[in-house]
Amino acid sequence: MMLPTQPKKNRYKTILIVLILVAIYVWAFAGIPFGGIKDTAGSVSKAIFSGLIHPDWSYVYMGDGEDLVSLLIETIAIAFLGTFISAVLSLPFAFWAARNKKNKRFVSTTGKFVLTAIRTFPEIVLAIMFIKTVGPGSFAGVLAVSIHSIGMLAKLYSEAIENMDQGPSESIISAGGNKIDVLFFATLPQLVPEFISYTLYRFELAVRSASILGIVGAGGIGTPMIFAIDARSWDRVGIILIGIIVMVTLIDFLSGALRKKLV
Amino acid sequence: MGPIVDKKASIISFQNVSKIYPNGVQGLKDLNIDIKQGEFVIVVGLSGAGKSTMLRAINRLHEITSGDIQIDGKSITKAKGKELRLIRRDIGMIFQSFNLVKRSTVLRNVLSGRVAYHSTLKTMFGLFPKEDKQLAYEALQRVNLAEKVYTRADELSGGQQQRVSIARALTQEPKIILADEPVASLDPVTTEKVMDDLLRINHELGITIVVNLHSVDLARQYGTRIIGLRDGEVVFDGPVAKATDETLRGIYGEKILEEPKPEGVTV
Amino acid sequence: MGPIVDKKASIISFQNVSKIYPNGVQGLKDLNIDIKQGEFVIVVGLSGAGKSTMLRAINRLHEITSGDIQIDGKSITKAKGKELRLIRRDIGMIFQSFNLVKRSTVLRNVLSGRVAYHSTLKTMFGLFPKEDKQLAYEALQRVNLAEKVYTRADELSGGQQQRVSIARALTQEPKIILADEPVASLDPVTTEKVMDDLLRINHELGITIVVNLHSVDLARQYGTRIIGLRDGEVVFDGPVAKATDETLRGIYGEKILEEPKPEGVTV
Amino acid sequence: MKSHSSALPKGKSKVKNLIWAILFVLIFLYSADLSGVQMGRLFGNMKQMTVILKQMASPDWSYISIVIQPLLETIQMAIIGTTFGALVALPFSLVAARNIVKNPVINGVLRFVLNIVRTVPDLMLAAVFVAIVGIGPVAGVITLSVFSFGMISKLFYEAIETIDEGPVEALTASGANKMQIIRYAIFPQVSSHFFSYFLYCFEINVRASTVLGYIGAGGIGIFLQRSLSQFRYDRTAVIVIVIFLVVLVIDAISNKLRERLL
Amino acid sequence: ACGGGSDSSEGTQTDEGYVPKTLKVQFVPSQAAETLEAKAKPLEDLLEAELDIPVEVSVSTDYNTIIEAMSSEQIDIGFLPPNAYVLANEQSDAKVLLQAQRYGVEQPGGKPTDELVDSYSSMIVVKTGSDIKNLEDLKGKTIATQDVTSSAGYVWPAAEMKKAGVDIENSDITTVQVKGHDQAILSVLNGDVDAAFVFEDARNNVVKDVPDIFEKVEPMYITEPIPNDTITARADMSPEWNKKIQDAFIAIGASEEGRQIISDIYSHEGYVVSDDSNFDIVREYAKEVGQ
Ligand SMILES: Nc1ncnc2c1ncn2[C@@H]1O[C@H](COP(=O)(O)OP(=O)(O)OP(=O)(O)O)[C@@H](O)[C@H]1O
Ligand SMILES: Nc1ncnc2c1ncn2[C@@H]1O[C@H](COP(=O)(O)OP(=O)(O)OP(=O)(O)O)[C@@H](O)[C@H]1O
Ligand SMILES: [Mg+2]
Ligand SMILES: [Mg+2]
Repeated sequence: MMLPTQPKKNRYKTILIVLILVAIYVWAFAGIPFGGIKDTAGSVSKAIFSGLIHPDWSYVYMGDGEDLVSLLIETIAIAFLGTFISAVLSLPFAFWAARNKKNKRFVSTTGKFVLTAIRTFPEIVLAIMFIKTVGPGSFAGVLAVSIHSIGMLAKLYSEAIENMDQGPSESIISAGGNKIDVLFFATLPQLVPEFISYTLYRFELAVRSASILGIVGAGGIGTPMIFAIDARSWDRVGIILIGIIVMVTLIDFLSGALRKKLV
Repeated sequence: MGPIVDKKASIISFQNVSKIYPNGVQGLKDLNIDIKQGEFVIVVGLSGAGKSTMLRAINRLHEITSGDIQIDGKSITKAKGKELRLIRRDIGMIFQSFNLVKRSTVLRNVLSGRVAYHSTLKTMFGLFPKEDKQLAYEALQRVNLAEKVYTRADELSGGQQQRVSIARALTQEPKIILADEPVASLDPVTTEKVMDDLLRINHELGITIVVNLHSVDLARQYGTRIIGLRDGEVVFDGPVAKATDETLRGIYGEKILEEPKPEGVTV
Repeated sequence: MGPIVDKKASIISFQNVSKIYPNGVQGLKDLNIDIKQGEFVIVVGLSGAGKSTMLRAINRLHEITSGDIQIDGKSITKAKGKELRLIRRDIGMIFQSFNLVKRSTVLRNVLSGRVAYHSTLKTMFGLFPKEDKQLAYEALQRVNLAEKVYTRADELSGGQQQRVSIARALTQEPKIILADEPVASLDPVTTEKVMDDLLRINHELGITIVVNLHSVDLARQYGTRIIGLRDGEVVFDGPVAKATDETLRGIYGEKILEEPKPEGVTV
Repeated sequence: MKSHSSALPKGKSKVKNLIWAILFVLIFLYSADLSGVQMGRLFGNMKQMTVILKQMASPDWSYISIVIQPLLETIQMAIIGTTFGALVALPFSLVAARNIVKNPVINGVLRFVLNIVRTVPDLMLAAVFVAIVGIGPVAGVITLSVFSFGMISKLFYEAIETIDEGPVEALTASGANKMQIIRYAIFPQVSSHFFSYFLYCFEINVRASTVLGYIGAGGIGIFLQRSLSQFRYDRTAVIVIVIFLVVLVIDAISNKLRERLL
Repeated sequence: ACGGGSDSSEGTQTDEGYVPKTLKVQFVPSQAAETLEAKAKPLEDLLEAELDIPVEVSVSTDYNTIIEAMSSEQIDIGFLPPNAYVLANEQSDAKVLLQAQRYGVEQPGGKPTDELVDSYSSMIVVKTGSDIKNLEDLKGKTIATQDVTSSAGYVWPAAEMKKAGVDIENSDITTVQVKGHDQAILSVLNGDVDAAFVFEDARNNVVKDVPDIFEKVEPMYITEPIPNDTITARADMSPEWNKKIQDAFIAIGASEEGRQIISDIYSHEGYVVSDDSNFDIVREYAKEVGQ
């Protein structure tokens, strides 16, 4: 017996989609005027790199509480708090938005809609709103970071939920467990590694959301970095970068250990 | 001691139940089945006949398309919220694919069978009473897995995982046990042990048991009643004694049950 | 036609093979086994005895701790890169847990058994020759799944998934087939069909077959040789005829093989 | 069957977990203290929060005609930037994933490189690329590419590390080589992840307000900043709404594509 | 401002106005600064010494937030660029107390003079030897600007061009908005644009990266003076405290040690009392360019 061909309608739709994609790319490339390399490329990038490899070591520790080390610690504290709050707040949103058997399509669609709205709402406007409420400073930064992060975290969480093996949840349901039992005995244990990695990723983003923290006057490493870039003090930028890289690598290392412990 | 079968009480009752999967496959076709308390029912049928579908309809792990299923007189089809959960608490399930949380320990997996007995708050923090843990441990002993109690589920062999899943259902102390091929991955010794256990709790505690099985021998050995499914329809329903080779042929198609061995091999 | 057993060629050879899992569990203990080309070997043992571990050592899905395993005279333990892949291409495997890509179609899953026959470039674009597809389709027909060829693997029943996994191994056209409980989730009819198929390819093509089974009946019915494992050690190895109830008792422990039925049920 | 019910043996000591928990709480409290958390102020002053929202509630619809062009430009740059970034991210994340390349040195080095890439602030990338290719969309596209590359590769290699190993085994057993295993066992399992990271990143790039503005590449971000610096929240609202619509369209397309292609 | 009598840990409302118990100051970098430090502590210490109450200083990179925070009474004192002051005054009636002083700039050469002034200028730069010699020549050209609200990076040059009959909106001029005066200079150097609006003399920001920038890019036009950065108080601050704060800043600028600090960190050399009328010019120019 010969292999039957795959149902046709699939194929036409796929071709149509491919055509649309091609059209989109043609359009996108048409909008970008590609040019050559500039005369200044040499001297400016040389200046930048030489600044980066001759970092301003004196900035590392000055003892006035506004040096690299203190600011990095402050940054971590803000990011930690913001990420933690947002991770907790993201959980209900994620379950709201996840499309699975139990969730009606309408429910998850509204959930996704709300998340999209949160994501689209500019971080800076959130920051302004929180500054008006609690005044400038780290707290406003924490709030802005945590609310804004919900949009991303909950979306990633909800996709993890959608991709999850439903088996263990079924076993809890069949034992008469309610939604929360399912959450704690089937869903979370399965999703822990993914949630952790998204959360840590988000933590890292929060650490690096320098600009936004700078804007709200939240302290942290963001403001001096922006100033240094604006003033083209590449040696200062260099040392700040090294600081952040060391910090992010440490976080990565710790998170790896954490994952191993929990997974 | 014979099984305690109360002729009147019908503990599971299918009324015109049909199920069509979203992709159009007809899982169940107009089932009408009454299972009495204390029965030991074995469901047989070809792979894909709808056995798992039928079992999963009983505790409403998936919705049926039409009809009604009653558990102990209460419609599970219409039940909601707490009511539904209480009905389910009385139905233990052993899954074909085990459905363990691979990353959790064996004990935690088994204990999760008890969640419906406790307040959400308590279970959230994993605070199960000592007795529950002891219960779970005894169930593990029963399936010969006592020494793996703190092992992570993903470090177990296939049969060991199957047994964890059985222990979980036992720990739930249900009135009904649904078992989806509970012995598929087990060796004959453990198979007998498990089937004997099911039989014993059926006898001693009067727990109603519905088991999907592939082995006709086992079906004959343990069941009080056999239900044969084919393409989602009941093609046989009666006491084991009546399930002749003839009827089994009906269930499994034209193939003869005890076909002569293929050429060339002598045992 | 009887099985073509060339007495000299030893196609799989275990030499002092031991395997200890990272968590300290001893999976295999000093195995010395020679399997000749064309044999139909059945491995039996309690759940957790090390059957899967032994099978997975053959095609080096996991590393053994000590000893050497030779396939057709070549040490797979020492093979590397392309050499290793070519050895593996000749060994088809049917997994206890199916190991399908749930999101892919049945056809794709089956076809994936053929990748080692083609250049990387071709397979990257999913360009399998017509003959391969036909081969895959025939294998699906053989396991009675022709109509599910374009279904996604996660929409299949347990037994159906098992059969996809069998079709994949057949499509690979190997010299050896390793099967880890290939019929655990199958109904008797499909079980017979699958075992008959294995037997037929064993006879007609001389393919060596090593199967883990739980059913002693099946073992007796199909095997030419039985290997009994217990706690990672070989406790029996011989032709089926020699596998008396006594030896089986040795394999499965004190439990008697054909224990009297539990009280209360008559068949 | 004799049921010799012995008591449950003790499990591993929970002390370690307790220490972890305490540590966590301490860090939390320290952070809260350092950040000057004042819940009272947040709730006491709640109405200040609504001031801006109220102004945003009556959008200046006439502004749409002005922002449409920059929005389209942004989309064009985002499409190209994300695509390049994702294309480079693909091989990188495969090699960085510990379950594909089992050499800790290679994984480690690659991850370190990725860390650096992700750490470099986009402002600085912008400064470098402006020096190289001049101000304008090209510098913007390159900056977006680098950003997308860093983000997608990290998320992607972690997704790869959480796949079901079963199919990998199956392919290994049939003699497939690494590329074939990736293609047939890994990619089908993670393609939906890859896809959503791609789209998620695309979305971020569309929203990316600052970086394109730094380098004169135009785009909607400049208009967002302008509306804020002029306190025209009614215009901010319009920008938020058009971006929201674009994101909704992206979401819809992505869902359709996901159903179709996966 | 909400009526008198309310009491909080931060300050008290009296009939005279607001009396701070903790003074909250926010600093936003000047557009015209060449180097800045994102430091709050030094100013905090200086002010605490003068005022005898706790001072909290924060540094922000965007003046929108400072204005919003002042209007919601979260900030008492703000360091604002001139255009931002005008907006703050419009939004919440905030009052200018002082203006910062800096050294003037000498052309050609772009080096600082030793004269303290409370204003700065904007300039239009072109490539050395460019055929753009006057504002008329800018017609049909491409110009790099800052945000349209920026005084030096847009408003001043655009307004003066308009007065000279070159409407930046309708003279076939293409504007490219960039962030940062350094980027503007570089884009002229690279030939990406024909001219750029920058503060005088922004070339100093780039000289580290392109040492011969003074030879390659030259000012073509220098605008009228723009008032320097302000120190602005929230609207309801009591007159007594306004005075105290003015005195404190002036004292800091006058003391050797204080001046050194504000100079190093904020590029300020001293402070002079200012008046809202100094900023009418800002309003006028803004109107000129249609804002
Ligand atoms: N990944 C692993 N890590 C640690 N121990 C393991 C792992 N896989 C199996 N084991 C242990 O090794 C022993 C042998 O397991 P194996 O899977 O070979 O058993 P089996 O004979 O196939 O059993 P079954 O019939 O239940 O499938 C068991 O005790 C099991 O718990
Ligand atoms: N989620 C699903 N979506 C679509 N079709 C399904 C789904 N699950 C099962 N089916 C189909 O429904 C039919 C009955 O499946 P079911 O799982 O009940 O079979 P079964 O009798 O349990 O078989 P097995 O013995 O192989 O486990 C099969 O044809 C199967 O392909
Ligand atoms: Mg089934
Ligand atoms: Mg096994």
